[in-house]
Amino acid sequence: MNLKLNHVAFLLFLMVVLSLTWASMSFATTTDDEVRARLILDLIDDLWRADSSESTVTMRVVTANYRRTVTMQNWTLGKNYSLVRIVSPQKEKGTATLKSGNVIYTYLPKTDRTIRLTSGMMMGSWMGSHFTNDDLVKESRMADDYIPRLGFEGDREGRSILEFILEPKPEAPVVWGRVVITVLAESYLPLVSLYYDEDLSLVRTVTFSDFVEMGGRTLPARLRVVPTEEPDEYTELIYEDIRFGVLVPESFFSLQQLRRQ
Amino acid sequence: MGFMRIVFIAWRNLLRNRRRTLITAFSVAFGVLLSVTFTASGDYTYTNMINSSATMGFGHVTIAAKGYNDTPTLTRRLVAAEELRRQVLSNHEVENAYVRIAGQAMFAAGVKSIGGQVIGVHPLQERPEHNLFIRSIIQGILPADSESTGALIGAKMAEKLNLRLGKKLIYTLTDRKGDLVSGMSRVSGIFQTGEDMVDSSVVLLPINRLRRLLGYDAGDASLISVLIWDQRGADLVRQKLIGSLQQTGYEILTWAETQADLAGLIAIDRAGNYLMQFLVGLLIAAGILNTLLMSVMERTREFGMMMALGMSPVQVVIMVMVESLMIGLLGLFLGAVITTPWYIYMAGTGIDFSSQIGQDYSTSGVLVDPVMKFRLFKESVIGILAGVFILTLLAGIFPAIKAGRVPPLASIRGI
Amino acid sequence: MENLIQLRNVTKIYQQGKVQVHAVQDLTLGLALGEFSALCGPSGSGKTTVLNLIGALDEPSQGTILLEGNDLALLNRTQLSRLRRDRIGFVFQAYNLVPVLTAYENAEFVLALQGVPAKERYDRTMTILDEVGLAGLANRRPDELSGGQQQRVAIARAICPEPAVVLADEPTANVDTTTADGLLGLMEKLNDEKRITFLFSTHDQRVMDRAHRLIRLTDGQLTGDEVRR
Amino acid sequence: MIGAMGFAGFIMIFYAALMEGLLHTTEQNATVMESGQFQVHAPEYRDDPDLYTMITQEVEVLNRLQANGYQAAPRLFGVGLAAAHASSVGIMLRGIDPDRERLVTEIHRHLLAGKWLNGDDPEGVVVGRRLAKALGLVVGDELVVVSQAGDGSMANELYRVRGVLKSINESIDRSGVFFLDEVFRKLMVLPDGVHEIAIRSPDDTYSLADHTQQIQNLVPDLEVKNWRELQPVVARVIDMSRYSLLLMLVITYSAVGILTLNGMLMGVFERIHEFGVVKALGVPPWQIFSLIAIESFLQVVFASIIALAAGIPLSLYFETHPLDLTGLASSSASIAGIALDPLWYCRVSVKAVVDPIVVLMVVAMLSIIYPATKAALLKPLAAIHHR
Repeated sequence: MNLKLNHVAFLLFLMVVLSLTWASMSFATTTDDEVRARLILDLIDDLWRADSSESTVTMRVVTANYRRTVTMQNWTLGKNYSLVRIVSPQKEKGTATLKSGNVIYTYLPKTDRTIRLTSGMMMGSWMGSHFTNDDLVKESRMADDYIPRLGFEGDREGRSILEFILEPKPEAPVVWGRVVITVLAESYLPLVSLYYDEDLSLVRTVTFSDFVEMGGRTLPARLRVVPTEEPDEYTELIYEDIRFGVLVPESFFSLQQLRRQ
Repeated sequence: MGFMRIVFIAWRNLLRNRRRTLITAFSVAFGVLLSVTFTASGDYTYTNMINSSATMGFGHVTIAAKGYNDTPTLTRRLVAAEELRRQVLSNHEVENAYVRIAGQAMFAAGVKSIGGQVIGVHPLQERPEHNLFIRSIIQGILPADSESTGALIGAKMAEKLNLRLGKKLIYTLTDRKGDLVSGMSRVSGIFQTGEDMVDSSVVLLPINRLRRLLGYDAGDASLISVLIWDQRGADLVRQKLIGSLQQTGYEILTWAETQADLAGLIAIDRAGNYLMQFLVGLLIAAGILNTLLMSVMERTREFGMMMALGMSPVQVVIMVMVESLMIGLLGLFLGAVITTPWYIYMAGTGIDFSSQIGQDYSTSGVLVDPVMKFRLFKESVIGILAGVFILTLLAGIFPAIKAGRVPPLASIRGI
Repeated sequence: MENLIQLRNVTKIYQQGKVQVHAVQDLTLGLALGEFSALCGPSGSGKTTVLNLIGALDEPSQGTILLEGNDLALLNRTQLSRLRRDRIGFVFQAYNLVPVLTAYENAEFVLALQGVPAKERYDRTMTILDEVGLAGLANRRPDELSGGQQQRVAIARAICPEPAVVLADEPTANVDTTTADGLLGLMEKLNDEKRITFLFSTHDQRVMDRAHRLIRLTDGQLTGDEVRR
Repeated sequence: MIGAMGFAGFIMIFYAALMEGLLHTTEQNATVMESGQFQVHAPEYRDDPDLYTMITQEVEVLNRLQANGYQAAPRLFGVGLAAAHASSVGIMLRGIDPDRERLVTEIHRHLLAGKWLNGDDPEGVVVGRRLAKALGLVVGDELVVVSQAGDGSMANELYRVRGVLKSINESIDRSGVFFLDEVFRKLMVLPDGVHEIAIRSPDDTYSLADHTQQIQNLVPDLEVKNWRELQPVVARVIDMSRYSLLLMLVITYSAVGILTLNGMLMGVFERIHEFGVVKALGVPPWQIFSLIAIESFLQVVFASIIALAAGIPLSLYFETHPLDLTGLASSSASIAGIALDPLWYCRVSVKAVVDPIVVLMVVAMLSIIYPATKAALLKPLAAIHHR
């Protein structure tokens, strides 16, 4: 039987996490609200991810059993390609994850092996963080799977905000019952996103902070995920550096490239 | 001297010491009872196990894509399975056949997830008697049709994933090309077989939705589960199907191959059963031998005299053998008399061990009811009859030869 | 008269433990058709041995035995068995009836062995039973018959197949005087009417008195051969 | 007569020893193959087998158990992924101490190919049968194991398949990968603690429950379970087999009883004539009765001696030279997911030897009551003429 496979490191959390939230929901449906919501979300998406990007990110994970800090480099091309390579700690240096369409590979330099992700590993923790591998894979489908609407528009805690509510489509294969995203009204920068299960209980919270200018844009440099069940634990992502529009060819996202140190 | 006369004298000899004959015959009868008890509980239990396991998805005979039995992945497809099924159904030994998709999948709800087995079925074709999971439904129903979003899941999985009727279940599997794909269903029913392993891993989904998700063509599947009227015919049906089916690229296996552990268990249990029966048979044969030997020694003079009168040793041997056989036949008859009520009771009511044993009772992952019941196959009956016959024959040989060796002289010198 | 039975220099030695017993020594004897003779002598004189040898139940250590001109030594077991069945009748001291068979069935036993058809068998057996005076007791078992009656059944059994010779080993040993007389009378009558040859072994004076020829044996040797009638 | 009874007794002893052996083997398979008779875990481990829910101060716990006569083997578990030949499968990593494990279970004897773990070969791992098949592994092949270590890092290491196990149980067959405990600790970054301690009791003198209690007293803060609690389904299968085998045994004993009765009846009745003569000589009825009783008793004693002389050596032979039924089970056989050893051993227990003899004696003595009484009360004349 399948085991609950934690811990296979993959990819490109960045892309996932971000696009989970700001995926460009590209196809058309009805209401004015929805149209507006999509427009705004598209803007946000553009803000984060141009046609291509290159970034350096530090991940800090705090759990009841360990704390760890990992620094990695990340490249993206469109929605289909991304590559993450660990820079430190030394022990894991060179470990890389490639996402190409629907297929995900992990390269393990220590054993010089490349492993392809299978369905049994989907719900495992990614890199010992609070993300699952499934989080990484699902992103491209977010656009197809949710219907956004504007839930609130106005002032909250002294800031003018917009709150979008994303409801899954009836037959969408997604685990969340609802996702609520709050953005600043004037800049569309994200503040917080809340993930609910089907019974509409809060399951995890992602907060965005440290708005700085990077790669020519203003972005939240810090992102923190807190599981509702373990409020003392979290995973934090800190952008050290990001550049957009870098020239990375499609061939960069290949198995050969994955193995290259 | 005609054979009938020898039989006649033998019969009279048996009547001479009725008590002894009767007691000996009774020990044979007891042997019959014992043999029936051993064999019939085996016949019942094995059939029950095999049929139960057959209704867990693979049938008595399985037609699957080549290599599927060794590595049951969804990348192995049985092309045009629906057409194959039609051909299979034209065999009169076949009770029914089901086209199914079966493979590994990851099931998730909320933040919880669990690995398991997905089985794609045609809800409208499935019949409870051929599908353990449908028989075991404790809540709700099987998905309405092969396009429905429903899912039938095990009670243990429902518990682990915190699912109720109507709740969303996400499943992720590897499609025909090996890519990861996900689908969504809503729980339409919950089953409970009593075995945790099954109840926490199996999910039944409508086959057409799975096909689309996996990129299968309309007639494709993983396997055809063939249910036959009598599980003993599995090998025969397999041979017949191999001979009659067109197309290639598939393998046909019997339950003994798809459920090798169960087949092994049954083979070993059966061997043990035979050994035990053999030992009891030896005992009974010893009893018959003892009786006959005693009666032969008593009659030494008589045999001598008969041979003095011109009866040949061979005729004497035959006479004693016939006596032995008659004891055997009488024993069989008495055996039938005492065994029939016992068998009728055991075939109908049986002995319920459930007070000694808890509820979630299973063997080799196949549920078995905790009632010891009987069932006797025709060949088992013939086996028992032949066994008793051979036994009495064997038991008779030594005393008979001893009788035949008596020198005619002994008679004249006697008393 | 040609000899029905011919014993030529017959010797029979038994090994009894470490001792060799000379049961019969160099016996030469002829027996003619229709004789009514008795072998007599004390216990251990070799009477029974001689009957056994003549009845093809035993083989001599030396010498030749001819029955109707056939050398018994040249016959195999099956042939001997057949010879006994067809040509020799036995009457034993202890009757030796088959206990599970009726008087009739005992009497027809040898006929049945010979494979005589049922109808003929019945006729012949019933005739003989009638002659021995047992017609009314045909359906009784041996244990329902008196000693004399049992011996009559035995005689009937012996003569039914019309043998060349009836060998009778101490036929009167187990019965009272009256019965013995009756039995001897019966056998005499059968000898007389049917020309059946009888050879007795006996130390019973009544038998010796009525025998037509007395052959005396002492320690396995012929010590007297006296023809009375 | 003596011969027949002796034979019956002999068969019964062999039969009983086979039965005992069967039950014992099944029980052994349930415990000795893998699980051990008892297991100790941290209290919540069994509900939620978390990598961090461990038994701490394991050295102290192990020593305490051993000081009280229990053999104890520490075990470590983790989940991960094994990859070989371009495919990968989810696995259960099992870290064990082969020296201690050997004293508790006999898994080291159930290898299909290759060798069991050895301290001299830290890179060698032993894998389950189906896992080997799924990954196409043979002895000597390389295997990459990937997991999340205790410190959250990516654990990955290259190993070499040292051995492939025979069928043990569903979980091990499909996903078990065995490591030396220190190798496991290094890979998984778990410097101390264990997840499980498997225990074997020194003897069978105490009941399972007593042992469980005794172990519980030794480790009051930990959860102690015996194999019946750990594997309730197997326990039930064994119970069920026990009941049905018992039924079979009763029926078999009855058959033997009838045979003995038969023999004794015949034996006495045949000698009624003789008893009549003795009685005519003036022996009183009670003496005749005792004579028969004593004679019969002596007969049974002789028969028992024959039975023991033949039955025990044969059973002992099959205790060390089992009937090998491997050929019958093409690949494997299992009960409730626990592999069945297709070797059928006899087990010469006191029960298996004494029960048949007792049955034989009781039946024999009961069965002479009627004929002996009859002989004792017979009128001398009738007896002499009896048949």
